[in-house]
Amino acid sequence: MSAMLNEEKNGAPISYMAEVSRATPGNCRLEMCIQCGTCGGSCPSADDMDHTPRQLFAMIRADMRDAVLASNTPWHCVSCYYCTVRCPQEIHITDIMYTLKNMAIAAGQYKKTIDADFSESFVGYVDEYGRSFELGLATRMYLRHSPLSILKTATMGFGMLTRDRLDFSPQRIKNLDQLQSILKRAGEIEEAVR
Amino acid sequence: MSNKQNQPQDEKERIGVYVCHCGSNIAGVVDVEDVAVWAKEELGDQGVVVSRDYKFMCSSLGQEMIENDIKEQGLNRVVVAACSPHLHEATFRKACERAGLNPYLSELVSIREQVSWVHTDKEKATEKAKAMVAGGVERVIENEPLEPLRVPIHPATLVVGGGIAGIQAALEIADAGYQVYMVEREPSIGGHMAQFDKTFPTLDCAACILTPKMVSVGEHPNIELLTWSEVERVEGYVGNFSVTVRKRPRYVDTDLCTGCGICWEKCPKKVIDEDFEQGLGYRTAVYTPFPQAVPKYPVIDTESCIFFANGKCKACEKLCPTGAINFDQEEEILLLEVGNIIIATGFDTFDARRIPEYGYGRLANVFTSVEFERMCNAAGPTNGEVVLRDGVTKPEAVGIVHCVGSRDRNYNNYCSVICCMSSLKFAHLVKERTGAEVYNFYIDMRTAYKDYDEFYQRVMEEGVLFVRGRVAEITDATRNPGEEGKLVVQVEDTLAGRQRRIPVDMAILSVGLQPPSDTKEVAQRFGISCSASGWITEKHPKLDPVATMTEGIFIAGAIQGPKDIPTSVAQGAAAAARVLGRINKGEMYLEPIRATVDPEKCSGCRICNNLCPFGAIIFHEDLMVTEINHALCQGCGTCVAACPAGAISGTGFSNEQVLSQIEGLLAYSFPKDFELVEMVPA
Amino acid sequence: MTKYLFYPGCSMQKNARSYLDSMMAIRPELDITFEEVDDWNCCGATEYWSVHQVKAHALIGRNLALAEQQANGSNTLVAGCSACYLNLAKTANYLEEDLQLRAKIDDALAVGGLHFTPGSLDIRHLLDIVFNDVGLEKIRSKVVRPLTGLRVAPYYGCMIVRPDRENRYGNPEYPTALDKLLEALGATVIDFPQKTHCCGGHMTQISPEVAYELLHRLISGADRYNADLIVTLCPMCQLNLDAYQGDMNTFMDTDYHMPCLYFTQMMGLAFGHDPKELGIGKEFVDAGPALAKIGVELPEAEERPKPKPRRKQKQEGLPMPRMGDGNE
Amino acid sequence: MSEQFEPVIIGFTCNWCSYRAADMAGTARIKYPPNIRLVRLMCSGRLDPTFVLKALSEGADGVLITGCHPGECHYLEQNYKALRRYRLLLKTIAQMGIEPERVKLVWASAAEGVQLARAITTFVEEIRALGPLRWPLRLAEMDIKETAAVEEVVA
Repeated sequence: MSAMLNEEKNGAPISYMAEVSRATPGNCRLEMCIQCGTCGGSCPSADDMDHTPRQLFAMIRADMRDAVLASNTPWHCVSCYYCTVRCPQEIHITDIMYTLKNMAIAAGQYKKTIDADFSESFVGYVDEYGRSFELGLATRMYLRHSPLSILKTATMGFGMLTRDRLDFSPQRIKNLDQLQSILKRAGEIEEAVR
Repeated sequence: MSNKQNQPQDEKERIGVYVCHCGSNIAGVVDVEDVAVWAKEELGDQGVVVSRDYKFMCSSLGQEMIENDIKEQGLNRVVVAACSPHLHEATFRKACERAGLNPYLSELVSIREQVSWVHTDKEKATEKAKAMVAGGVERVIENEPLEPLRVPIHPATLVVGGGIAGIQAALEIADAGYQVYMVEREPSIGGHMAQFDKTFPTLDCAACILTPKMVSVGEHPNIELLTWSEVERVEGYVGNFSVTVRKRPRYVDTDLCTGCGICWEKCPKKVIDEDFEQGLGYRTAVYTPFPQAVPKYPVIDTESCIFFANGKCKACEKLCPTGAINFDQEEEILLLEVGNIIIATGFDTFDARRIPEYGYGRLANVFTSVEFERMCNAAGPTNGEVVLRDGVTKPEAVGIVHCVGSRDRNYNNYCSVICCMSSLKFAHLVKERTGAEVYNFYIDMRTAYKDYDEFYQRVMEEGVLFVRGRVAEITDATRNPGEEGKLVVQVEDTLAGRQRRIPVDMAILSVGLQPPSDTKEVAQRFGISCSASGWITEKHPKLDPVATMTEGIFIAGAIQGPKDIPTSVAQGAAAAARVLGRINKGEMYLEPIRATVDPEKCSGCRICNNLCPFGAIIFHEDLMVTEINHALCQGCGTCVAACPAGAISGTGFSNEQVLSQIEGLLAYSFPKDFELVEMVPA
Repeated sequence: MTKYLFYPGCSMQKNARSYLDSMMAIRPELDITFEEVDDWNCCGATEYWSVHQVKAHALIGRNLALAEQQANGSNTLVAGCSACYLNLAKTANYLEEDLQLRAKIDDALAVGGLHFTPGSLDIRHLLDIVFNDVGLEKIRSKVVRPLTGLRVAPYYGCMIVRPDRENRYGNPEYPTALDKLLEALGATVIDFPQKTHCCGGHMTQISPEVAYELLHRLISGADRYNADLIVTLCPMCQLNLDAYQGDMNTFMDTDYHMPCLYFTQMMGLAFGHDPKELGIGKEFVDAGPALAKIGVELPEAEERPKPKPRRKQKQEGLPMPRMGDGNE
Repeated sequence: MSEQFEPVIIGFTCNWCSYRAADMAGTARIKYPPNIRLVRLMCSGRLDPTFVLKALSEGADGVLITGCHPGECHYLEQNYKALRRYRLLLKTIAQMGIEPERVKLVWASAAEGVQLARAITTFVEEIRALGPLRWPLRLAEMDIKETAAVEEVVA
């Protein structure tokens, strides 16, 4: 954080690390990484990542912007926060993963993938109804990304329905306009920062 | 403009100002000639009669220049604008003294550390230098002739802590022929080193090199050894401290006891030894922590002794051939007079239970480094066998985890210095005794000392495997048959960039070092301070590592910060050398910076009375006035600042001196404000 | 009778309805009531962060603002879903420490005529309320049908204990609140090493094979300790462990039948409630055989292979370290 | 001469920590603006509030008080006393119509040359932003007002 401010003072261009650091709410302490690998060691889905979180931070320091945004690492983050609580440098790793996803989406990376699409669709429903809509979401996901397993999904969905654990239609909150106006403003503010 | 009452009668100031170039160190940024000329012109009214600049004021020529001026021009005040008083104040005071001027009538203004080295703008730097010279001149006018305080040094020394650092210090002083009191909290001296088996990097046996020293402490005519004892209170100041020591009852008459050992062989009560054996082994209720203990006399632990529990047993008493057991023994309070104190209270190890993901206490075969030291020790609970918690099985794979509780903002945010090397030592010992596969998990390998990196190389050659990565967790949650019944060390191999799960039979946690839990209180007791991380603060991190800011109190060993045996020994000897210097001199001089109460002015309001942490302030009920004991006063000046009647004056830093310095610093800073003031019609 | 503000969250409305029902069912014994936050909206789960972080905070900010308005007397906001709890707590926390963010969210909420004062709400998870406010003593006193003989794996998952900024669970690696609660109900609690491991979260939706691996670790772990069932406190965890256990078995070529119930359901059973009333029976993995051990009869409960004897840990040899408060 | 306002600041230092920190900043050649002039005391506990008022009345635009970190005082606990006095002092100067921001207390151990330099730099900027204090002038003006008032009464 402080490192970032100094650079701004000297009018030097903001480093990629500072950019990520700034885009993350709170003081994420990204610049404090000692490359110990506690995050990569703790991560339950590390095996499926192109890079361990630690490697990603090294790449961020090295200004490898495109490589970072192209990495699947943030998208395999399951938000278990193990890395965050174990990090000896108290770096907010999970939050940084969210920031990288934001950036990847904004940069048009990962548009086609199920990971980003799932998040965006989820957000879409929330923006539209104020509540999430599991059936809609699930169906959309499988129709778009794995039509072959549609049958299996159907049975699963059926199971959910028979157990009365799934709504046919989305729930709507009462004061939807209020929520949407708030989100609209927040969106503008977020854009302004970029 | 300045208050003259304190200056020597019947003479007006004749002040000499000397501006140093310090080569280009000052002259490179400050226009020293200009400063010198300006001082003569602008500060003439203040009494500046001589003002010179010179290449190196601290050189003998520079000093002679001052001496001559004092003699020939009759200077009665001197201001030198050069470096920090902490470097050359003494130098220039001596110069004045040689010329017959009271050394305290000089001032050293730091235009190097505070101007030329920290500023770049020549014009502004010169302006500031002038202001500082002005401040110095105004201040020196208020300076009083003073005599340094002279204190005698009591030749006896107190050493607190009987670990290797304390032992070394005590022996150096005692061998030089002076009395030493050594106070140790445990039943025996030896400290942590006595628990170890081998010592890195040479692998010689710890006991073999330590016990001879312990013995010589035990039988040294000049060392009075007070084990099972603690320092309760410290009063006085450098040269003559009086120290109260509480000696807990051993329930063993040391005059009669021969240390034959029958009592602890026959004692029916066995308990887990949480201290020396780290909970891995057992001891009896009457015990000596280890066979080579010094002194050889046992202690009775009232916690576990059957007699103290229900008044029965007394087996030891019945069986003792010399009748040395004495259940009526009571604690003693001893009062020691010493001139200097060396604190060598060492370290505690980090409690591995605080990192549950490493499973210590939950997973049987996770051990701490100190437990492992005991396990390797031939006299230890397993007679030197490296085995699993079941006491029989030899491990086939062992993981050694570095930096446990160190370099971690959640625990101790510093490097514990010794763990890399001791972990390498463990790796070697495991290989040597079991031939097991050994993994060292490290963040950074820190082997920076003579022959240390060579040892690292050697251990590599022995086939120990190294994984660069901080261990994330040690778990019994296995995922495949290969992991069945093993401990799995989960870590990112940061050099391979992959998460690895390595099955082992035994994990050793190299726990970091931390200050003993009561260090804050100890520091308070001795009037010294701890750093943020809890270790005791040395006087200067590089140039004075064994002294503290408090005269007469020295430190040695790990209490100053994590360190290994060689460095602890070096510090013990260094501290001893400092003390011996003092003792040989027999007396020392202290800055005469003390507070004094003017009984005429004192209103007896007692506001100052509770301000002094050194108890130097005494209130005379009868006269209703406060007095300050110069022997106890340390010269902080807090009472001076507090006195509403201005009855307390602080030599060296009197109100007049400080206020005048402020005037001087500001008087020539900004013409603008003077104009403004003048604009106002009187 | 203590009153709490309550944020149900989307899951408890439908797929985790039985969590909500069982919670409501045991209110009398716990002597507490809940007032639902009016017109609450989705907390954004883990998805909203991934797309827009500031908007995510605003989304949650609205819930906090609504709750604050409603907070008369009780300023404690309770969530049953771990994700909801974490999100609410996280935003409240950041709004307190990051002034720039606070300004942004104030601005956004103002458009909707709302305002949230950081620090005005105490955000807690249902387990926290049950364990710390109600307390084990009271709970023990209400047990009429002890869960004796039932081997349960206490499963916390991630988001209730991490990041635990208020340090409510003492230690994010090895919490014990749920363990102690289940013991109080009479169950045999296994020392479940994966108690705070991840259930896969949304991975069941977007890359199942990753999720199946994580689920397998949990279920096989519980099975290795011969647990009869896993007890959880989060709708997402329950859904993954329960609804996807079949797919996991297929994918991993295993054959586990590890039922997964909510701790509120276990409490309800111990308090003598009727399984139906607690929403038991909506599971994909039949809890019948497990519950039969405590004399709870469910329709069409089938036989289940006898649990293998648990392997003993050697106790002789070198003494184990004393744990002291190290584990608190 | 640059157009921007150059404040003059008096800094009080403790002989055992912050003064040594200043030495260290020098030895390490860490740069900070020349607007500050340091006065050495044995301890922040020695700081008589009148020193601060004196500085301001002699034309200083701000005063920086520095001492050992809490718990690290060379005289055990005197810096806590300095802290208490500082709090009182802020109230007093506020009553005198001076912005409390003009007097600031910071801790700096003997090892914290960098931190001290940074603190000085920040403080200089803060005072620059506040603008000149010109207390001597204000005092003078007060005098006139008072005399005027007195004259009126007399008349």
